[in-house]
Amino acid sequence: MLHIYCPHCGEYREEEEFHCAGQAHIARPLEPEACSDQEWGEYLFFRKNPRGLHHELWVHAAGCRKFFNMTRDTQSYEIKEVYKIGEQPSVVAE
Amino acid sequence: MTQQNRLTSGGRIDRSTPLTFTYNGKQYKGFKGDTLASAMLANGIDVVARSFKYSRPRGIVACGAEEPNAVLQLGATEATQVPNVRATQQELFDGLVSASTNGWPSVDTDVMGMIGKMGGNMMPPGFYYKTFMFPESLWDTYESMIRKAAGIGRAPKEKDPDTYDAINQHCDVMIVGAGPAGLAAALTAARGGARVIIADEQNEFGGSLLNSTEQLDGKPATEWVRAVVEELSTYDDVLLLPRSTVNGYHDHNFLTIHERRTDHLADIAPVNTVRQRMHRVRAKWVVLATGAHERPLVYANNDVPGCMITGAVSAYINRYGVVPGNELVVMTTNDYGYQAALDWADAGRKVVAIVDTREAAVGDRTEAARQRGLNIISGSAVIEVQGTKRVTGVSVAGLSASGAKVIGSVTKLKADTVATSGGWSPVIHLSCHTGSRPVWSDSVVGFLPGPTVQKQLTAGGINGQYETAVALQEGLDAGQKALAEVGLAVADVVLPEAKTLKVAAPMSLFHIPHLKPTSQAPKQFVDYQTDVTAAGIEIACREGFEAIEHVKRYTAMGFGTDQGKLGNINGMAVAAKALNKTIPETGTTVFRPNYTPIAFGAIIGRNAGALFEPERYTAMHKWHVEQGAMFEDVGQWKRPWYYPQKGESMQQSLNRECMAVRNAVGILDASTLGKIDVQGKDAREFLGRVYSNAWAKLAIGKCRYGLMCGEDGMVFDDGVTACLGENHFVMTTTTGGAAHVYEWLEIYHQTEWPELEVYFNTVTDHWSTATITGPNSRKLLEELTDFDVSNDNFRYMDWKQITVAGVPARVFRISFTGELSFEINVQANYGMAVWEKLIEAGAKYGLTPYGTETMHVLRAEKGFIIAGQDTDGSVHPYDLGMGWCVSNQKPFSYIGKRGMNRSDCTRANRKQLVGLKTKDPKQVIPEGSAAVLDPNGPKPLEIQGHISSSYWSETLGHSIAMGFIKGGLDKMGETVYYPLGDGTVIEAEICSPIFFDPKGERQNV
Amino acid sequence: MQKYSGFGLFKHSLTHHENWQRVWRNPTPKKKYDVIIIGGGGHGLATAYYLAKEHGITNVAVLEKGHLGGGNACRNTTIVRSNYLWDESAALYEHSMQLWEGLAQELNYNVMFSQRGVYHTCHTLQDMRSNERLVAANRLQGIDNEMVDAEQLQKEIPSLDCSKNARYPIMGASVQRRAGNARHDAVAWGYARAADALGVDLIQSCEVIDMEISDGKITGVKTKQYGVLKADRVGCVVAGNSGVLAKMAGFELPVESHPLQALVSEPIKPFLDTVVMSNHVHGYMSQSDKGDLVIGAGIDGWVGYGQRGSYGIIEHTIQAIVEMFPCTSRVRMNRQWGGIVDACPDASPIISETPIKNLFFNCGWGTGGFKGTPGSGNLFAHTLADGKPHPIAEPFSIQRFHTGALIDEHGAAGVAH
Amino acid sequence: MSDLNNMTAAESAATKAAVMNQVPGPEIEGQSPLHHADLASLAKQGPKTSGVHLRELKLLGHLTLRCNPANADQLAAVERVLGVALPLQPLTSSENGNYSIRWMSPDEWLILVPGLETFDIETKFRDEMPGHYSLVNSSGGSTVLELSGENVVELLKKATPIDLHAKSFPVGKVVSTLLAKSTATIRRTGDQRFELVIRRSFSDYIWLWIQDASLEFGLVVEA
Repeated sequence: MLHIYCPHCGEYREEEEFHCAGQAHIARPLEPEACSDQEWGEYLFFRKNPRGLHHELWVHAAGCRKFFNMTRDTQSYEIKEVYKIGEQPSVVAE
Repeated sequence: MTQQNRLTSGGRIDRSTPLTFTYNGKQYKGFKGDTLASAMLANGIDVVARSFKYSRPRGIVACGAEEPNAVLQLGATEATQVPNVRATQQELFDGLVSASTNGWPSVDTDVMGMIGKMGGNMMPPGFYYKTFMFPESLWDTYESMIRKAAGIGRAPKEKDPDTYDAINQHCDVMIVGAGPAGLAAALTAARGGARVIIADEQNEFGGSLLNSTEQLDGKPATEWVRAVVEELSTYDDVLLLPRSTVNGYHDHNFLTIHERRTDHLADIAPVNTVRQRMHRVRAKWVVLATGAHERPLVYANNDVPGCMITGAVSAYINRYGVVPGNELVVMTTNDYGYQAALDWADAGRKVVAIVDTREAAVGDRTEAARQRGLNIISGSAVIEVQGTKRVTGVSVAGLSASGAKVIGSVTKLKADTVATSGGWSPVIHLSCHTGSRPVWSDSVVGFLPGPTVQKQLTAGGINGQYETAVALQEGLDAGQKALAEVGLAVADVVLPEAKTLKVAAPMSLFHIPHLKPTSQAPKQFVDYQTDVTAAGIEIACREGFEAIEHVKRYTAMGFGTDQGKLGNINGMAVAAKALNKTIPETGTTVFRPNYTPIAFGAIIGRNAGALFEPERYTAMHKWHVEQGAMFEDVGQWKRPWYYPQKGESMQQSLNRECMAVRNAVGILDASTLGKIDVQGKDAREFLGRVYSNAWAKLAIGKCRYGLMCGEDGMVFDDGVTACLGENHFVMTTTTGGAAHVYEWLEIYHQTEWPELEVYFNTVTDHWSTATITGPNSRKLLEELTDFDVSNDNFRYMDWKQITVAGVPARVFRISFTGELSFEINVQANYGMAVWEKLIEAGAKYGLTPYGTETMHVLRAEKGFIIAGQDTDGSVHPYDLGMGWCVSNQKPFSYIGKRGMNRSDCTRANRKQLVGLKTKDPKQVIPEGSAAVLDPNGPKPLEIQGHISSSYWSETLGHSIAMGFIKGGLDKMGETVYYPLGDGTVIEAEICSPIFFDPKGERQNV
Repeated sequence: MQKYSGFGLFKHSLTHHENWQRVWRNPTPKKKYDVIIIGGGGHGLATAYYLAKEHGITNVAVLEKGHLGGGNACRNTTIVRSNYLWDESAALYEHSMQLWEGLAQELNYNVMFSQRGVYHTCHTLQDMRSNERLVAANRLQGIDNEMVDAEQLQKEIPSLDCSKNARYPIMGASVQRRAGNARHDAVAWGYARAADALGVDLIQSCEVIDMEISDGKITGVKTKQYGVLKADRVGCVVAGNSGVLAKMAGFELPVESHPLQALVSEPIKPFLDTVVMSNHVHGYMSQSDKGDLVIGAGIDGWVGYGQRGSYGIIEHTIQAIVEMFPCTSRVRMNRQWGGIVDACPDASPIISETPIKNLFFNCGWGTGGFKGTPGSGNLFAHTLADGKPHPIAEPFSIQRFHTGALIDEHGAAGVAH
Repeated sequence: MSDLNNMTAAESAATKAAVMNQVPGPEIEGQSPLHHADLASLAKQGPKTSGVHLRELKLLGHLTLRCNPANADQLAAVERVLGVALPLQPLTSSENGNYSIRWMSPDEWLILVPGLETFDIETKFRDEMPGHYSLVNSSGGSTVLELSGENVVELLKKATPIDLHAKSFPVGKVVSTLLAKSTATIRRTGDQRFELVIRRSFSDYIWLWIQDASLEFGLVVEA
C-alpha cells in the first residue's frame, strides 16, 4: 500500500484515497486533425511503461479531488517526489 | 485421564484452574495457561495426525508457529468449525473441542497407513505428472480419487456467527515481537516519547524468556518482563498487542496485525465483541525483533512421534510444566541443544545421551552438561530412529569430520524422545515481504534480512544473535535509532544484567547421513507436512530441477500451512549437496504474506453481509419499498424496477405501467441520474469540447441532449444539459456514469484546459427528480402549480423555475418516453413531500408509478439509446445512426472527433444500430442474440451483430428490438436470422429503431 | 525422451528412483540459431515446441533470464476457457482450447487439465445481458457456453450463495463446461521437456541485455552471460518485461505492466469442484487438487514490476469471495503473491510483427495468458516460421492500435484472471 | 409565482447564474437524509450512557464555494458576506457564530449556515462576489453527523485511514476522506467530538455502519 503525499492537502494519505490516471505529461495534440492515424494511435495507446523511474498522473479522488504528478520507481515502488500539474519534475526518468 | 507428563510444580500454568477439552471424542484435562499442544503432551497423546502423502503417524514437533504436524479441526458446533488450527498456538479453554483431520478409521489405526507403507515408493516427487495419463478418458476418475485425499481440515457448512473488524493505526515505531529485543526497543521508544505499537503472536509478552529459567539482574527474567510490560502500559501512546501476529509487511511501512481477541475464550465470541481484528498499521519506523526458529536435523525416520526440536522440549518443561517423555536422546550441532538435556534432567527424567555432531565442543552449556554427568557422545549422530507410533530407540554412529559420512559402528540406545537441534534460522519472513532478498551468513548458518528500501530496523535473534544480553542491547539500540529518526531525544534506559554464556562454534550440518545411500535409507523427512524427503529432493535434482524454486515446486517443499518454517533451509541444504553447490548458490527462498494463516473473516472485517457494499437510496426510497416495488441494482443505487400488483406477472406489470404512460400518466423516480452543476464564463465552450454536438447557441431556459465520446471517438455517456444562465448549466449523466463523467471533466480542466474559466460541482444527491409523463401529465402539474404550463408558455425542451406543490422547483420539459413529460427537480429534503402530493393529486388522472424496466420499454419504442446497453465502447455516434448529434462545424476539435475518423471507424460495413421487427410479431428476440445471414451455414458463422435491447411492446401489440447489424443503416427491409439455444431461429426485418410516433408529435403537445 | 507411465513409475520404484533421466539438458548456447525465443515461460516454451514439432525448425534457443516457467507461468490461477466475445478472440482461445484437450498425451506429461467447468455469475440485468450476448455469440462460433438460472446454479454449486438476500443477488450464470484448470508448473515443464527432446536448446540464467539491430533488421541478441547470439529471427515472449525489451529494440508498445495478485487458503477438504467467477462483485475461485482455495485478486491501477501489489486489493477480493461463499469466513488465507501482467488497452493480446524486421512480439495477454499458452505458442511458432502472422493471429497485430480495429474483450476478460 | 421567475431573470442578468430559494414555507416539513431512521424516537428509547454519541445536525444550509484564493477582492467579499475569512490553509476551518467554513480543496470551501439563511447568503454572494467563481447550494445532498464520546476516536479509526491522534488532528482540522466504503468530510470540534459531512444517498449505509461498529462501546442517539 503506497503512502502518498498530496501536494494540495500538504500531508500523507493512504493509497485508498487516490487513484492513478496513467502516464503523466501526455499532452493532447493541439491540432488533432493534423495527426496521422499512427500519431493519434500513439497518443491514445502507446506508453513508456518503464521498469524504474516513471512519471505518473494521480488524483486525490476521495480527498481534494485534485490531480498531480508523481515520480515513482516501478521496481522498488519508492516515491521520489510529487509535483503539481504544470510543474516539471526535479528527478527525471530517462 | 491423568496428566501423566505434567510436573507437580513449575511453569506458567495455573494448576488451580483445570480445564476440560475434547480430542477425537475423548475428554482430557489441562490447565489455564496451556496450549492445546501442551495439554495433549501432558496427557501423553503421541499421534496427532497422519501425514499427507504416506499417511504416517505424526506427533508434536515444536511449540509455536513452526509446528508442521499438530494441525487440527476445532469447533464444538457446525457453524464454529475452524480448519487447520495449529495446536501449539491455540490456547486451551474450557470445553474446547478438537479432532485430528486425516486417518481412517482413526488417526491411531489408519488403513491408508498400510498403503502409505506399501505404495510409498510409488509416490516420488512429480509422480502425478508422470502417470494418470492413460487412457485420457479416465483422468476425471483419477482426479476425483486424488481429490478425496486432498485437504487437511474442513470448512463449516453454516454461516459464520462471529463478527470481525479492522482498525487503522498510525505510529512512530512498530515493534514486531515482544521477546528481550522487542521489549528493550519498546521500552526505549516509549520512554523517548514515541507513539509505539508492540505486537506479539503469543498470549503474553516475553518471547524466549518465557521458555527458559534464565535470570536477569539475578531474578527470574520473567520478573523483568512483568516490570517492563507494567511500565509500557502506563503510556497513552503505547499500544500493547498480545495474541497479535504481524502477518504482512507491505510497501511504505504498512503492516497488518492479526489480533485474536476471543479465540482463547471460546468457540464463539462473547456478545457485542469481535472475534478477531486486523490492525492496518502505517508506521514511520519498524523494528523487527522476530527471533529465530530452531532447525530439526534430517535423519532416518525422523518423523516418528517423539522426535522433537530441543527448544520445544525446554519450552514444554519450563513454560507448561510438561515433560513430553521419559528417556531423552538429544542430537545437536550446537551448544543450545544441550539446554534441553539440562532442563530434562532438572525435571527429574532420564537423559539417555547427548549426541553432539561436533568433536570436543567446549562452551558453558556443554560444560554444565558434563558437570551434571550427562552422557555426551561427541562426533556422532542419531542416524535412525526405531518405532512407528512412538520412538522406542535410536541408532547412534560416528560421523566423519565433515558430517558427510557415517564411520564406525552403530550403537542402539533405548529412548522414547529424540530432541534435535541443527541450529537456528532467523525469522526473516517479514523483511522479505517487501521484496528484499535475504543474505546467507556462514557464521550464523542461516539467512539474515537483506537490504531493504523500507524504514526497517532489526534486533536480536533475527540478526542471528541468540544470547539474551546481546538481544537486549540490540533492542535498545534499535529503539534509540528509531527515536532519532523520528526526531525525538535519546531515552534513558538501563538494561538488566544478563549472564553471557560462552558458546562454541556450531557445526554446519543439516542432513545426517545413513549407512545406506539416501535413496535407499528409511525416509528422512525434510518437510513433514508435505511429506518431502531428502531422497525426494535428490530425485528432483537428478531430474534436472536445479533452481531452488524448481525443487520446491516439484517436491511441494514449503507449500504447507507452516510454509516450511522448519524444513526449507534443510531442503535447500540437501539440494545444495546434491548439486555440489553452496546454499547461497542454490538460491534463496522468498517468503510472502501471511506469516501465519488468517481467517477470511478477519481480512474482510465488517465488510460482509449488509455492509458488504453500500446501498444508495433516493429521498423517495421508503415510498417505493412500501409500494412493494421490485428493485434493480444500478451501480450502488437501488432503483425501482417495476411495481407488481397482487397476482401480476412481471410482464403484466410492465404492460400495465406502459399503457398507463401512453394513455394517462406515469411517474418515475429519476433522482439517480448524475447531475453536475457547471458555472463560469467558459462553461459553454467547455461543453462544446466534451460533447459531440454544438452548444454555442443554446439559449437560457433551454435544454439539449448531448453525446459524450472518448478520444477514440466511442460513445461512453449521454444526457440532457440545461442552460440555467449565461454562465450556468446543469448537466445530467447516466446513473452509472456520474462519477466517471465528473472526473472526466475535471481531468481535462485541470490538465489540458486550465485557462478555461469554469467550475464543476456534483449535485446528484442534492436534487430529487420526479418525472411525470403521459397525456395527463400537464393536467396533473397544473393542479400543483399556479404557473402557466401550457404548451405556449412552457415549450418542449424548455425548463422553468416554478413552485410545485408549494416547493420551489426546476422543471424540465424533456421526454425519454416520447410522451408529454415534466421532470420536476426539487431539493432532496422536499423530494418526498412533492412526490406524495403528486401521487395524491394524480390518482384521478390514473397516475401510475413505473420503474426502470418500463422506462426501457418506452424509450425503446422511441428508438432512444441507453448508454452502456446500446453502446459497448466500440461504437461511435454514426454507428448509432446519431450523426445528427455530431457537429463538425465547431472550431475546436472536440473530444472524439479525431478518434471517430480513424480508418477503421470510417470503413464500410461497420456494425450499426437499427431496429428489428420479428416476422412473427409475438416473438421477442432474447437480448444478446446474434444475427446471421444464413442460419444453416457451417460454424463458425459470421456474426452480423447482436440485439442490444428487446421487449414486448404492449402499446404496439408486437415485439420491438434494437440491435447492431454490419452496414445495417443501408440494409433497411432486409432479413436477418437469430438462431437460439433451443435450435429455433427467429427471423427479423431490419427497420428504423423508431417504432412509435416517428414524427415525435406526442411530446410536443 | 524417457516415456512416463504408471508402469514406468513402478519399475523405477524398484530401483529407488535412481535412474530417472534429466527432464531437459543444460546446454551451452551455440553462436547462431535459426530462431531465438526470448522468454522461457509457458508461451515461449510452447512456441519452441511447436516450431520444432510442426515446422521442423529445431535450431532454436529459448533464452530465460531466470529459471524455466518462473514468471507468470507459475504465478497464475490456472484457468482455461475459450468463451470470448468477438469472433477474432473466440477463434484464438478456442484454437488454444483444442490444443489443451489431449495435451497431456501429446507431451507425455500430465498437465492435469481438468475440464471441471467455469461459471460466470450474473448479479445485475447488465450482467445477464452481456453473458447472454456472449453465450449467443459462442454458440455461433461453435464454442460451448450456456446460461443457467439461479435455481439450477444453486443445485450445481451448493456452497454458492444464490439467495435473494445477497447484496447483489445472483440472477444466473453462463457456464462453459469444457473449461477448467490445469497444473501451471506442469505445462511449462511438459513443454520444456518435449522441446528439449526435439533438440531445442533451453538456456536458463541467460539474460538478454541488448538487441543486435542494423538497418531496421534484427540479427541477434546480446546476453549478459554469453555475449552476442546470432539469429535469423527473434521472437519475444516476455510477459512482465515486454516494455523493457521493446525499449531495447527502440519502440514503445500499447502495453502497461501492472501487478496482479493471487492468494490461496490453507488446504481444506474439497467443497468446490468447479471454477466460479464474478465480474460484478469482482472475485473468482477454484479449489486445487491439494485442497487449497485458489483465488485471483484484482490488478493494481499503476505500473509495477515488483511482483507485489496493494493490500487493499486482497481485502476487496476476499470480501467478494465471502459474499459469494459465506462458508469460507472461518477458512484461513495461507499465502499471497503477485505477478506482472502486460495489459493492452483492449484486453486482447498482441501477436505481431514489429517495426524491426525479423523481430516478433507476443505479449499483452493481460490477466488471461495461461489459458492461451498452447494456442499462443502454436500461432507464434507459425508466425516465426513463416515470417508473417498466422491468419488467426493477424487481427492481433500492433497496427490495430493505429487503425482503431481494437478487439475489446474487457467484458469477457472480466475479472483479472 | 411570477416573483420567482422575475427574480430569476434579474439574477441571471446580474450574475449570469440561476439562483432560487429552494426552501418552501414552514407548512412543508423537510426530510433530512436520516429522516427514515427516526432518530428522535430512538433518542427517547435508547440508552443514555455509552462510549459513542450520535446526533444529526439536519437541514442546515450547505453552500459549496469555488473561487480563486489568490483573488484578494473575492476573499474580501467572502468576509463581507460571512463576517469571517476563508480558511486558506489546507485542512483548516473557520467559523463565525452559526457559520462555519471548511477547506475542501485549494479552490473549494464548504460553507454551513442555518437552513433558512441559505438563500439570503447565496443572494449576498451573488451581489458581492467579483470575478470567476461558483456557488452551489448542496443542502439537499448531504447532512451532518456529530459523533462524540470517549470511544469516538476508536470508532472512527475503524472507518477512516486518517491519523486522528491529537498531535496530527487538532481541534478545527478538516479532512475529506474515506468513511468505511463511503466518504465524509470530517472536522474535529473537540477532544472527543467530530462533525461528519456525509452524502444523502450513502447516509443509510453509514447509519448502519455506525450502529454495527459501535456495538462494543454502546451508542447513544441524541435528538
